[in-house]
Amino acid sequence: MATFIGTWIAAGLTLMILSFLYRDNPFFRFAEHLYVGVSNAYIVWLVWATIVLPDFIGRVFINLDPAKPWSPDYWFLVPGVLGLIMLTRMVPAIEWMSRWALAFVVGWGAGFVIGPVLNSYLLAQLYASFPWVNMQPYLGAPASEYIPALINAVILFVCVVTVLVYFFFSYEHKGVIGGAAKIGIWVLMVAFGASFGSTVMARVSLFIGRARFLVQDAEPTGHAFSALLTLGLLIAIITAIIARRRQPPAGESEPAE
Amino acid sequence: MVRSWERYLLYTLIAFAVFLPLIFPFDVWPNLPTREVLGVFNTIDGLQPGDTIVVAVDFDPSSEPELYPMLLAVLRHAFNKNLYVIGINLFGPAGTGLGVKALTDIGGEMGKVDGEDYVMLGFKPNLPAVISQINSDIKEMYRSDANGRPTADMPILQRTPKLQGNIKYMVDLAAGETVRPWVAYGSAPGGYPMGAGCTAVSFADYFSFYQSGQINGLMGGLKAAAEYEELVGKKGAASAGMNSQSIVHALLVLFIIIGNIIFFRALSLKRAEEGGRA
Amino acid sequence: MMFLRRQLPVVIAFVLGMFTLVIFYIPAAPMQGIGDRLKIFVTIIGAFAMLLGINSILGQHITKIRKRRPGYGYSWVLILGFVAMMIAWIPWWSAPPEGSAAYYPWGGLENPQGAFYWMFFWILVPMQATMFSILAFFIASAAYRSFRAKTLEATVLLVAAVIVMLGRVPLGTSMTSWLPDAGFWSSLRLETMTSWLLNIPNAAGFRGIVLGVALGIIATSVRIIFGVEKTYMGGGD
Amino acid sequence: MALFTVALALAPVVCIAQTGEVAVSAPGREPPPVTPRVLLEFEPPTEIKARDLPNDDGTSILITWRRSPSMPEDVRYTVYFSDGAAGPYKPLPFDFRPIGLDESIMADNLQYFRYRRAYRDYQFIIIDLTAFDAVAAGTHERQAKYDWGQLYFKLGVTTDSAVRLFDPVLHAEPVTQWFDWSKFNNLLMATVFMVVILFFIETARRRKFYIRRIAGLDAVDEAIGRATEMGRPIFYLCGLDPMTTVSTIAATNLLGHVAKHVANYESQIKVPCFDPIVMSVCQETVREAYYEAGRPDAYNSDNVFFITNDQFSYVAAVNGMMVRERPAANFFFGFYYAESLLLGEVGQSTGAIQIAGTDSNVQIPFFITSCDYVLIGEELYAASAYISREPKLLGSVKASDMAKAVIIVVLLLGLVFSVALLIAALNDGGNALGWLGEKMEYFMQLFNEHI
Repeated sequence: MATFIGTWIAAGLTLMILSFLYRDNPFFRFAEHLYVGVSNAYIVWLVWATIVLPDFIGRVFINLDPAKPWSPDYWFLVPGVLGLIMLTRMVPAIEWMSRWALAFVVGWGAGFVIGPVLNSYLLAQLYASFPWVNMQPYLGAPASEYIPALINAVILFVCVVTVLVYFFFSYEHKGVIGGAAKIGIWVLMVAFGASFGSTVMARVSLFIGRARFLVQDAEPTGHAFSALLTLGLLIAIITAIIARRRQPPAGESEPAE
Repeated sequence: MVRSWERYLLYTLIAFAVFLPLIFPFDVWPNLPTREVLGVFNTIDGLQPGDTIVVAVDFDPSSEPELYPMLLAVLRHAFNKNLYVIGINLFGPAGTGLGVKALTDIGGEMGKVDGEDYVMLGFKPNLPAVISQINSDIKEMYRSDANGRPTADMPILQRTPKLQGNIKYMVDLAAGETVRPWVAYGSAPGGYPMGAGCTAVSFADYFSFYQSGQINGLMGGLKAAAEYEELVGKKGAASAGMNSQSIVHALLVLFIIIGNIIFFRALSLKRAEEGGRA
Repeated sequence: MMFLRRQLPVVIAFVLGMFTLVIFYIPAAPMQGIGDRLKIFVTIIGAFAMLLGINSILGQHITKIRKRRPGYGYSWVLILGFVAMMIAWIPWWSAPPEGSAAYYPWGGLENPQGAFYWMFFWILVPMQATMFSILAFFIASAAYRSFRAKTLEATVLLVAAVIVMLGRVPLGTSMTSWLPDAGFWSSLRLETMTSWLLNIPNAAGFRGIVLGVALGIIATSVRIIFGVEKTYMGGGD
Repeated sequence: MALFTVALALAPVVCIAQTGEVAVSAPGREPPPVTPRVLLEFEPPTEIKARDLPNDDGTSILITWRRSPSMPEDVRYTVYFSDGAAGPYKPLPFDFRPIGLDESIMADNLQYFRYRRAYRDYQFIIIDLTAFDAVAAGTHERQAKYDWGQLYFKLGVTTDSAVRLFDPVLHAEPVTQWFDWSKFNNLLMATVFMVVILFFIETARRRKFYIRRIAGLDAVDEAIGRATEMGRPIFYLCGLDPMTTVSTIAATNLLGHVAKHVANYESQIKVPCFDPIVMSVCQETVREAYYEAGRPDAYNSDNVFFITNDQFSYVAAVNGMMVRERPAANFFFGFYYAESLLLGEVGQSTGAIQIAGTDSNVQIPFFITSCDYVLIGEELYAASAYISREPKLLGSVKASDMAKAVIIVVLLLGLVFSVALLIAALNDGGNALGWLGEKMEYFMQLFNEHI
């Protein structure tokens, strides 16, 4: 029974949100507000169950796993106090105290990122751009593999350097620097195009998943009804198009490029 | 300049392109298996009956369309080969339910018994700690499985008290950044080979792991799921989806081409006009 | 007073930042232990901050209802949704399942029979997935609208996107499957071109961005540690 | 068969092995009378040594040896241990995966070893001594803790059923290190860069640096002006990342200047936030901007508000507001995830001027297709410097440029060395250019994650 009701509620909410594709409407606004409310409550639970309870309360106040010996770790009162200080944001008179907690979090973050970022963003990436490093697996390979690999290694190198030149801010893009930056922007465009193309697949499969839910998984009444529902929706969309074609929208600015 | 009716036409066509192949399935275009997917398939195919593998259900419902068919295909393959399967979820609490559902469905279909042939371990936060712990003792970390049953005398966990040394393969179906920790804390110290499945978005990212051999197979997005289904010989949701996917992509390319033709015609008309004026 | 308001935060950020930076280079166990502990501290503080957000959104909508601003009915929906989910979190009508982790006294997602679980799977998840799936339409209209070969750069973007789009689906790859799968002509097969595009220019382009971004990240971190950057405290200097 | 091998080799059993050079690893089975020929004929590795594992917290030791020239199949290296120097030698009490004859090469693991070309012929095994303690704690029979000072090891080769151990007896005391030398290049770069940044920030206080014009930033003023004419609000989003990230800091930096312009033009700015901490920072930033513009009365704290910390409900809410309020301009600065396209497309369909700036690689394409101007990656950081002309930002941009110049020089040197090495390698494979070649390779290794 719970599943039956759930399926229909889910199908209804799905259609309500999809209706946004046509335009903003009361159904979408209902779903949107419900979504925000429910998700906030979910976040509260998530924070409680995965952070506050096991990491804070479970370390200082209560033994959560009675089978194991436990003693309170009072060091963890420090983040508790800082967390409360953070909440002084709600009281305008002592709002400035929250800066201590902020400074703690932000200072920690600043120190924490430097080492790993240098290692994995800078050093590792730099190292992997040297043609000699990229050619290691192909040393001694036959020419039919060696030559394409060599060309690829050189192209990779040139691409990295030109993109770096594009991100030079101290000089106007003129002359040699300008030329390199021009190549750099082309490389970036190829990268963005390729990335766009491969992401299309991910996004479309998400809609396929939703469509499958409407067409096939909406048990127990099964395919027939949901298919009807779907067709109804499509007809509604087409009608809407025709209706909009007939009467030019009044007072609404057409989306410009 | 795009008028709204063009936008709606595009939307409607996409909706049709997705819905119609799902309602009326067909099978025309072969989905050639790629080297990366074959890496996972061949490893599982080479295992002996009675071996144990781990399948990590590290995704939640938001990436279900891509990764759930992959999970089903891998499980079907494993149960077909009479392997024991340990499911685990370390991504988020919402993924456990999906793992339970998939294991129960496919396990039931193949006549496998929960607790004997497979088990689904629930979600635990703090991924690195959990991975290194179950590498040396599962039951210590998981007193109960995802269904709340005690693990103490579960036959599959008697046979496989820990991952290290006992399992022959591990597949991580990851929506997020779980492959890295599984490589670092699980497969590398535990000494078992590892494969990964991911969404099409992070597919390009994980190539670095595949090239370095830290994972021996990589499945990216719906296409890989469809390939795996085809390899297993039981087409399912992903293969059905690939038709829609193909048509939508082709439609999109067609629209781009048409858009460009219109654009250039308008441009040449404008030029001609300007030329006429001059 | 001025010290507490202005200087103390800077001092805290400097001490914390320097400490975490330095222990990256120290493998000894006591230092790593403190480092691990600090990581948990920060997540706990972040968890408290979540209350600020909840306070803001609820306050905003309660004001809306009180002042009867247009659309205040929807604010009721939001608040009722929040309250319902919070109530569902405490399933006093059903005991937690046998053997479930003992440290969750109430029913969240660990309790598959609970109302919270039901609301999560039948309300939150479908809406989340649908919002996500709308992307399919938007990505299509974005492609259609902006992929015009106006300039050389736009053409490059367009061509790369089209090749990868076709190279990743069976319909596309079957268009060039008549080409031989070895030798020179095989490099014109769509899947080969796709793989090359993703592996060489794509990787190089993003590598270039990442190198720059890494420098920017480090520069900002250094500014924070040395108290030059105070934006995070709100306001300018 | 191969699987059976693995199972045996990994069997977590402690058994008293036969003393002497040949021992059996299978429990409860008689030792085979004859050691397999492969093991007897195996040419022993040389230079077997044990020492403390460098750069660790003092819990592991390292065994290294020069590879044996013989490479029979199914034979792998393993390690046996003993509680005292005299023996008997037993298999390790915890799981240990024997390593293959061409695995675990020292030259491939630079986090432990300084790069030397000769290390291509050396192999190593790391033994984590805490694993002994874990075993002692886990089993009730042997409550005695292993004394790390009394642990002795021998390297051996193994097939599925038999083992042959080699002399000498290996022993090393683990030492806790207080500095990780493999991160020395990292530390050096961090320190130099830090000094350079602080230097340029100091210099920037005295004189302004030149920064090239960044396309898209001129459009910011234009967009604000347009909003004033149309009497519609401006939406400003700071991304989805917390306050600790650079992109969010850059976004709030820019917000200050945009808000000041907005206050001057008497337009309206709305900042829907994803993160509560970012929200409170934004509130203060906008308020201060209004004060500086001399219009504190116009500031309305309700215009900077939190929505939710859930990605898609945030987007649903922002999209709803965009469609209803039809902003004249949308600014998307900061770090975004999949929602970038939803924000950009819906904003585009309402006819707003849109300017985006993000360092989230994967999302840049979507902003490019849906926004009028996009600041790519680092341009976002530079943009705040360009607009504000603040010394701290100008100095950072200048320092980053310096670093990029150094990187390009390093890359070009690497290219020259690579070409030289590749040409030399065409003739004599592995040992290209001899001594000089090794120096060149070492130069490139300096920029590896570990040296």
